[in-house]
Amino acid sequence: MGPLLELKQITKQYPTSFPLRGKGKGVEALRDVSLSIKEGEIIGLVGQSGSGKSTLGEIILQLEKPTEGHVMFAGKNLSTVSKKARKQMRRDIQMVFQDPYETMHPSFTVFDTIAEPLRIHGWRQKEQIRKKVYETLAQVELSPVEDYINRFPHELSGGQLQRIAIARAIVLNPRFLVADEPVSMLDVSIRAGILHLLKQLNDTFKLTMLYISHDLSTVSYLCDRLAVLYKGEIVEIGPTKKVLESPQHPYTQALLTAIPMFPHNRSVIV
Amino acid sequence: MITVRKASKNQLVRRILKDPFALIGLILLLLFLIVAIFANFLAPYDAYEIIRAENGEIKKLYTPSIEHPFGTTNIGRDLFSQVIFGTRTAISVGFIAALLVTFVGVMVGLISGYFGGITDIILMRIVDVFYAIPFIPFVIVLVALLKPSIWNVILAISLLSWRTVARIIRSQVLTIAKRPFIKAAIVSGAGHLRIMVRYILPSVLPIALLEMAFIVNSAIMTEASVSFLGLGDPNVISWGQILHTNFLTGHSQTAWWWVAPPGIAIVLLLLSIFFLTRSFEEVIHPRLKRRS
Amino acid sequence: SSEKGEKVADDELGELAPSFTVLTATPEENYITYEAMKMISEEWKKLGVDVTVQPMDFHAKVDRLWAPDERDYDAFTIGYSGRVERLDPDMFTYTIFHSSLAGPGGSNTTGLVNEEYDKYSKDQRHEMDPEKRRDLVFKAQEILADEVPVVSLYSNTLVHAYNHERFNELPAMAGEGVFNEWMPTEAEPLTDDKWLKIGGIQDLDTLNPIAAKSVFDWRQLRQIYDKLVRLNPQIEPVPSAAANWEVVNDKTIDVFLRPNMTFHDGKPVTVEDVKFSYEFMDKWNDGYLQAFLEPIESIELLGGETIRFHLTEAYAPFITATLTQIPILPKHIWEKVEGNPLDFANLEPIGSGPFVFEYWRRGEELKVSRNPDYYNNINVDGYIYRVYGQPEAVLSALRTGEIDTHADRLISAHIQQAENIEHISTIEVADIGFEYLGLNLRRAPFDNEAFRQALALTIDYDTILDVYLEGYGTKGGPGLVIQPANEFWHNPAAHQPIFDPKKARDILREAGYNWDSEGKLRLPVN
Amino acid sequence: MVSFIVKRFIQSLITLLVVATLIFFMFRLMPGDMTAALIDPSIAKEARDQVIKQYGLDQSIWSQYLIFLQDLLKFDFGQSFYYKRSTLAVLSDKFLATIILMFSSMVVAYGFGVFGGALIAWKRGSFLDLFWTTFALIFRSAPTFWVGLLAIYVFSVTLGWLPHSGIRSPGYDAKHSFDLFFSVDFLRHLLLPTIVTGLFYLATPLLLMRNTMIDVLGEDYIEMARAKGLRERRILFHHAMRNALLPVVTAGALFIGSALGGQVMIEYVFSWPGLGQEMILAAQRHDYPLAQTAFLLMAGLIMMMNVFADIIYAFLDPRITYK
Amino acid sequence: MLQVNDLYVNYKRDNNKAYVIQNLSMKIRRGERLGLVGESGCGKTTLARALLRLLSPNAVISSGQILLDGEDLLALSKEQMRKKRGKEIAFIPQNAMNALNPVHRIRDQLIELLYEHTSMPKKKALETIRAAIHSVDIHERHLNDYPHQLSGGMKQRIIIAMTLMLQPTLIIADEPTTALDVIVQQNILHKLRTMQEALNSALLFISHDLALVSSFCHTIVVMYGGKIMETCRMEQFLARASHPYSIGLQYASPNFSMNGEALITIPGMPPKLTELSKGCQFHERCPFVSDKCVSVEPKLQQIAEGHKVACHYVSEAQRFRREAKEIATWERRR
Ligand SMILES: Nc1ncnc2c1ncn2[C@@H]1O[C@H](COP(=O)(O)OP(=O)(O)OP(=O)(O)O)[C@@H](O)[C@H]1O
Ligand SMILES: Nc1ncnc2c1ncn2[C@@H]1O[C@H](COP(=O)(O)OP(=O)(O)OP(=O)(O)O)[C@@H](O)[C@H]1O
Ligand SMILES: [Mg+2]
Ligand SMILES: [Mg+2]
Repeated sequence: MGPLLELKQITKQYPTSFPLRGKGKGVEALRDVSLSIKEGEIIGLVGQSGSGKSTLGEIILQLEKPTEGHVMFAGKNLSTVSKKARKQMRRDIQMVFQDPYETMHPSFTVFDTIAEPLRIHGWRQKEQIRKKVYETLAQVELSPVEDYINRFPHELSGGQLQRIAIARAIVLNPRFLVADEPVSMLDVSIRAGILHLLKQLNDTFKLTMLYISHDLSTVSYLCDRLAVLYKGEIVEIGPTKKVLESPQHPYTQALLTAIPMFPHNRSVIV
Repeated sequence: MITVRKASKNQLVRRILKDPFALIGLILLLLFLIVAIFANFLAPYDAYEIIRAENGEIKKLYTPSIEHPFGTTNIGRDLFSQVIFGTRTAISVGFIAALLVTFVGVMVGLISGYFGGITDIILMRIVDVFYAIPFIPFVIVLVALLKPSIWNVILAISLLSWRTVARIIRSQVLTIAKRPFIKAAIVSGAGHLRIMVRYILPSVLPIALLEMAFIVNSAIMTEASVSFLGLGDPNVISWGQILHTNFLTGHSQTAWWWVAPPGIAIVLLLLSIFFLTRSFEEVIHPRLKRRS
Repeated sequence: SSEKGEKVADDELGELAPSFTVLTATPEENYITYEAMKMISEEWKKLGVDVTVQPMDFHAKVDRLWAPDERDYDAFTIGYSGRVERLDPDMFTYTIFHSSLAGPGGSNTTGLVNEEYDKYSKDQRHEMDPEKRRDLVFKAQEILADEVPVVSLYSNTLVHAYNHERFNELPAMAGEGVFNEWMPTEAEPLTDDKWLKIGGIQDLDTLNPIAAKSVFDWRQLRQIYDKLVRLNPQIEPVPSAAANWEVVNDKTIDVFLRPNMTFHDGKPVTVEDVKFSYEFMDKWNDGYLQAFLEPIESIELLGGETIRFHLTEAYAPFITATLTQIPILPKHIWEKVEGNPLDFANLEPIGSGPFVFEYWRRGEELKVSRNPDYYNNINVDGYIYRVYGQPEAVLSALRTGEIDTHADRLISAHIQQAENIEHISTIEVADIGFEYLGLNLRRAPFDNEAFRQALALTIDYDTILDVYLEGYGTKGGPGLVIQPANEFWHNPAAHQPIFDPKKARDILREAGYNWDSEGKLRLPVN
Repeated sequence: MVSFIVKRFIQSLITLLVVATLIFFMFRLMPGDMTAALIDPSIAKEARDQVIKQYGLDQSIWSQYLIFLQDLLKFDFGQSFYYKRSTLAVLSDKFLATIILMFSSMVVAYGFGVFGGALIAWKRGSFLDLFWTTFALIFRSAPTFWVGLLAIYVFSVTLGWLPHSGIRSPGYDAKHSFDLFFSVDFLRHLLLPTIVTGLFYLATPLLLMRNTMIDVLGEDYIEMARAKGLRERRILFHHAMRNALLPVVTAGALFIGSALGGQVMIEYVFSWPGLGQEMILAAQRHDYPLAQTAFLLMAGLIMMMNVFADIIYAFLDPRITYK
Repeated sequence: MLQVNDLYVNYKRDNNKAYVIQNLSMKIRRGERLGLVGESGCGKTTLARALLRLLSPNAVISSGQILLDGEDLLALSKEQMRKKRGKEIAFIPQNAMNALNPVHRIRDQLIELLYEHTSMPKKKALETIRAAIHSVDIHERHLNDYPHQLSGGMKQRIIIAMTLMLQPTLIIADEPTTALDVIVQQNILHKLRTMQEALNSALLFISHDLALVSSFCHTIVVMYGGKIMETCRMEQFLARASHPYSIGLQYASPNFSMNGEALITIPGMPPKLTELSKGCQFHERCPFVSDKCVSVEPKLQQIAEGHKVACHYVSEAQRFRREAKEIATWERRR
C-alpha cells in the first residue's frame, strides 16, 4: 500500500509584495519539498517562523497552488482532479488552524459551525445533522453538549474553541488532518488536552495527521515522524525520537538547544 | 478589527439607552418617521392649497399662529403642511437612495474584494472614475437632463454614491477574506457564493448599515441642495423646495417662519441619524467606546 | 346635463373637447407665471376642459415653439421683455402675428391667419406719419382682442431702488426702469464720491458690439458706443451723435453728424465711421439688429457731415429703432480685425460714447469712467456695474450701501424691504413687456374663436396682480400686446381684463358647446 | 518615486478620458439644443442653421465625439456656445476663484478637524469631546446654503462686519493680478464663505481623526512612548498624530470630490464667481462645451488632489514604497 | 529595591467591575530576576502597567503601595512619575513588532529618550545610541532605518537597547519574546540577561512559559486570578512547588519532561474576576478542593525561607505533587 499523501517536489514562490524583498523575484517559501505520509501516521513539521510550514499546509489543502510540483492524495493528483473529486477531497482533507477564535465565524453558534460542513456536503435532514453534531461534540469531549451548542465563539475559552475547531474538522470523517500550530495560542495548562485529543483521534480513527509546530516539545509528544523545515527546504526527516536524540542538521541542533527547558536535574542553573 | 456579534444587538440597544444623544436621535428619527408615514393625517392642508380667509382674501404671509403653526407663504400656502409633506419626501429620498446605493455598493465591493485580480482592478478603476466626478454638479446636470423629478434625483444620487460604499465594503471584504474563518470555510468545501453570502456578507453588513445611514443623510442633503437651486421636482414638495420658493420670491430675509422650519427640520433629521450612527459605530468598532 | 334641466343624453352631444397641454414656465424661470398658470388650469378644469400644465425648461420650450419643422404644441406661456426698441409697435403687431410668418420656424407662433389683420399690420410698417400709423395699430389691436390668439396675463411694474443719500432722483424710463440709457449720464451725485455703483444679476457676455445679442450686453455697450439717435425718457427720438436728421421722403433719410466728436482713443468721429458701422453691422450681425438694418438699401455720403440712408421701402421704425440701435464703431479699428469679427473679443472697446472703458472682470464687474470730451455734461466720474448671483444679493448690496442702484427690477417681495431701508428710495415705471398665454390656433380646441374668448374670461387677472405680483404690475387681457405704458400706441378701448367664468360658459353654450353628465365640455355638433 | 508619480499621472489621465466620454454623451442627450438660446422672433432660420453647422451639431454623435477627442488631445476644450470664446479662457478666472475657496475651506476644515480631532480623542468622553463632536455634527447636518444665508443675514446685512457676496469690493482697483487674489479686500470676502464651508466639512476630518486617533492611542508604540517617559504633548503630536493622519489624508483626497461639488451651493449663495456658478449657468443655457469643460476641470482637479494625497501619504508613511 | 504592598487594581467596565489585582505584595532586589507566570488574563500586564502607572483610564488602583527604593510611586505627581519612566524604570513590551512607531526612524526614537531625560548634546547622544545598539549586536547603519525594515528579533533587541540606555534600576519585561522564534528568543534573553547583570538592576520578567522562566529567573511568582498563589526561589519551585495550580502548571508543560510522561490539563476556565471572590481563586479547577477552599480565602503564608503559598493545604503538598502527575486526578474536575 502506497502512502496516503505524497508531496512531489513542491516549490512555492509568492510574488513579492513586500517592499524590501527586492524586485522581480518572488519570495521562495518552499523549495523542492517532497514528503510522503502513510495512512495512520502523525508527522510533525517544525521550523523557524517563516520557513514555509503554513504554506505547505495550505498547499496540501489546495488553499494555495504550488508553483511547481504537485500533491498526490490516495493516488490522485490533487491539482488535476475533477470538480467532483475535488469536493470529495474537501471531505477527506481537513485542517485545524492556529488561532481558534479567528477560525470561527463570529456570528455562527457552535452548532452552526459544526453543522456547516455537513450542510455544504449535502446533508439535508435536520435530525441527522443534529445527531451527527452531538456525536462529534462528544468525541471532542465537550459535555454536556447542550451547554455549548448555542454559544457564540466569544462566549468560549480558547481550549473549548480549539475543540470545536477539531470537531468541525472531523465531522466529515476525513482521512487526513493538517493541524497548523493548534496549541500555540493556548495556555500551557490546557494545551495537553488538545494534544491528547489529537492523539486519540489518531488512535481511534486512524486519522493521518500533519502536525505543524515551531515547538519541538509538543511535536515530540505527539508525532511518529518529524520533518524539519529550514528556509523552505526539508533539512532533516526521520522518526521523532531519532531526530531529537541525534540531530544531524545544524539548524535542528540549534533548535534543540534553544528550547527553554526545565533544568534537567530540576535545580536551578541560573 | 471589526467583529460582528449577535449579542451586539443587545449591546446596541443598551448603548443607545445609555447615551443620551443617541436616545434623542432615536426619538427624533422615530418622530420624523411617524410624521412621514402619517403625513396625510397630520397635515391640516394640502401642500399647494391656497388658503383664503373667511372674507375670501388669500392668507398671504401670515406669521405663525395656532391655525398655521409655521405661518403661510406669500401666496397663502400653509407652511406647517408643507414641512410635514416635505418630511415624507426627505425620508423617502433618503431611504430609497440609501437602499439602492447600499445594494449596489455592497455587491460591487463584495465581488471586487472577494474575487480580486482583474475583476477587482476593473471594478476599482470604475470606482475611480466615479470618484472623479463632482457630486452635486453631476446630480444637477443629470436631473436637468432627465427632467426634474424626484425619481431622477434619487437615481442621480444613487449613480454616484455607491462608489463610497463599494470602496469601503471592498476594503472590509479584503480584511475579512484574509481571516482564517474564510480559509476554514474553504476547507469545509464551501463555494464562492456560500462564502460571500454566508460568511462575508454578515460581517460587512454592519459597516454597510453604517454607510447606509451616511448615505441617507447625504441623499437628503443633496435633494435639498438640488431643490434649493430650483432643479428639483416641482410637483413634489420638499424642504429644499420650500426654501427655494422662499428664496426665489425674495422672502428669505423677512419671513423667518418660512426659512427656519425646513432648515431646522433638515438639521434635526440629519443630526438624529448622525447621533444614532455614532452609537452604532461604537458598538461595531468597540475601541471607539468612550471609556468613562 | 344642461343648466335648464333638459335631459340630453351624453351620446347625443358632440365629441369631448380635446384635452391639451400647456407648456409653461418653470418656477425658476418665472414663478408668477408658473403659479398663475396653475391657478388658471384649475379654473379650466371647472369648465370641463381636460388640461395638463407642463412646466418646461425655457430652452426646450423655445426649441419647441420655434421648431423649424413642425408646430407641435397646444398652448404655452412665455414672455416678451420690454426692450426699448419694442416701444415701436412693429414687432408686437407685425412680427409675431403676420400670417406670412406662421409657417414652421416663423415667429408667428399662434398661427393667427386673418386677412384684415395682415393688412393693418403690414400697412403700419410703411406708414411714416405717426398719427396715421397709430390708427392702423389701433385697428390691429381691436382685431387681436377679438381673435384672442394670445391672452396677456400680466405686465410687471418696474420698481428700482437707489441710494438717495448719494444720488438725486434717477431718471426712469418705461420698459427699462432706472438702468436706462440716460441714467448714468444724468445721475447727480450728492457726495464727493462721484462713482455710481450699479448692481445686477446678469453679466454682459461680450464687449463686442457686433456679437452682442442680449440686452445685458447692450445696456453697457451703448454707454461706450455712441449712437446717432437716442430715445429720451419720454420715448421721443432725440439727436445724439447726429446733430439732426431730416426725412427727405418715405425712402430717404438724411442724418447730420455732430461735429468735433472724438473716439476714446482721440481719433475723430467721421461720417465714414458711421457709414462703415452700418454696413459692417449689416454684413456681420446675425442677432436681432438685422431686422432693423434690412430696409436699408444703401448709404450715401453727401459731403460734409451729411449721411443719406436709402431705404428699399418705407419703414416706419427707421428713426426710433434703426437709428437708435446701431453703434458707431471706429473704422480704423474694426477694418483691421482679421477673421470673423464676431469672434473678436474686443477686450479694449473704443467708442465715442459718454463713458470710457476701464476694465471688465467677467462675472464680477465692469468699470467705465466719464468721457471728458463727451458733448453732453456728465456728473459722475464713471460707473461700476457689479454682478451678483441672485436678487437677494442685490438687495443686500443696496442695504449695505455697496451699490447705489441696480439694473434688474426688484422682485415684488423686495420692494417693501427696499423701501424700509433708510437710505433707499424707489422709483416705479410700467413695463412694456408682458407675459402671455399663447394658443395654437392651428389645433383644436383653439381653432374656435368662441372657445378662445371663453378661456380669456376664466383668468383671474385680479388675483394675479394682487397676490402673485403683490400689486406691482398691470393686468393683462385678451389679445393685449401693446401695454398701457406705451401710451401713444396702446388702444385703451380694445381690451378688457374680465374674470367671469359664468360668462365664459354662456359664450360657449351660445357657440354650441355643451356639458355632459360628468361635467365635461363637449364640442358643438355640426 | 518619479516613475510612481508618472504612473499615477497616466492613470489619472485615463480616468479623466473616461470621465470626459461620460460627460460628453451625457450632455448630448440633453433636451433642447443650444441654438434655442439664439431664437428670437427676428432671427433668421439661416442664421440658426449656420450656428448649428459651425459647431458641428449637424454631424452624427460619433463623429462629434471623435472631433471632441481630437480636440482634447490638442488641449482644445472647445468654444463656448454662449460666450463664443474658448471655454478654457472663460473658465480660467473662475477656476482660480473656486480653487482658492476650496483650499481655504479645506484648510479650515482640516486645520481644525485634525488638531481638534486629535485633541478630543485624547480627552475622549470629556465635555470638550462632546461639545466638539456635537458642534461639528450640527454643522454637518445643516445645509450650507441655509447656513450661508443665515450667516449673510447676521454678519453682513445686520452687523455689517463682512461683505455678503462676491470676491472683491466694487471698484476694487488691483495694482497687479496678484493683488486681485491676495489683497485684504479679497480675504475679507473669502472669510465668510470659507467659514461656512469649513464648518460644514469640519465633521469629516474631525471625527475621522478622532476615531483613528483613538485607534492609534491603543497601539503598542504609544504605550511604549509613554513608558519612555515622554511628555504627553510629544506623544500626542509626534507619535500619535503622525500616524492617525494617514487615513485622514487618504479620506481627504476622496472627500475633495464631494467637497468640490458641494461648493456649488456656496458659490451660488455667496455669488462667488467660481466654476460651480458658471457650470449651473452653462447647464441652464445648454452650453455643452462650457459645462463639459467645467466638469472636466473639476474632475481634473479631483484627480490631481488624489495624486497629491498619494504623494503626501507616501511622504507620511515610510512603509509605502513606490511600485 | 521594588516593593509592592497590598496592591488592588480594578477596571470599571460598562456594567461591572473587574478586580484584576487583589492584595498583591512582592519584592524584587537589585540584580534579581523575578519571573511572573500565570494564565492569560490573570493580571500580569495589569501589574506591569500599574508599576509604571500606565493603566488605562478606566483602571483604578484602589489601594496599596509601590515602593521604589523606598519612594512610593503612587504618591508621586504625574510629572514626577513621567520622569521616572524610561529613566529609572524601563519597560520592555510584549510585542516588539508594534512597539516602535512605524513612521519614525529608529534613531529618532532612540534619541528622543535621551533628550527627554537628559540634557545631552546631540553629539554625545548619537554616540550613546550607537553604543547602545552595538551592545545588542546591531549595526549602526540600521539607525537610519524605519521599523518595518527590520526583523522582529532586531526590533526587540533595539527596544531592549533603548530601554536600558539610561541604566534603569528596574526593568519590567512583559513577555518580551512570546512573538519570536525560539532561536531568536534565546539570543535575546541572553542579551537581556547580560545587560541586566551588567547594570545590576532588578528585572521583573513576565511570561506564561514556565520552562522559560524556570531557566531564566532567580525567583518566581505564580499568579492566578489576580492573586499570588505561590512565590519562591526557583530551585524551591522546581523541587517543592506547593500550590496545586503551580504543580498543575508544571505537569502541563511539555518542556518539563521529555520523557514521554503524559501531560496533564487543568480543566475549566479562569475566574471571571468580576466579583471579589470569597474562597480560593483556584477552587473551581482544583482537584484537591474542599469546602473550606470555596468559602475561606487562603492567606499567602510562608512555608519556608522565601517560599510563600496561598493554599489551605500546604501540608499536603507532597501528596498533591504525586497525584498531580496523573491525568486522572485532573479529570475529576470535568
Ligand atoms: N500570501 C503571501 N504572499 C507573499 N508571501 C507570503 C505569503 N504567505 C506567506 N508568505 C511568505 O512565505 C514564507 C513562508 O511563510 P509561512 O507562513 O508558510 O511560514 P511559517 O513557517 O508558517 O511561519 P510561522 O511559524 O510564522 O507561522 C514567509 O517568508 C512569508 O513571508
Ligand atoms: N482596560 C481594561 N478594561 C477592562 N478590563 C481590562 C482592561 N485591561 C485588561 N482588562 C481585564 O483584566 C484582566 C487582566 O488583564 P491583563 O492584560 O493584565 O492580563 P495578562 O495576564 O497580561 O494576560 P495575557 O497573558 O493574555 O497578556 C483580563 O481579564 C482583562 O480582560
Ligand atoms: Mg504559520
Ligand atoms: Mg499581558
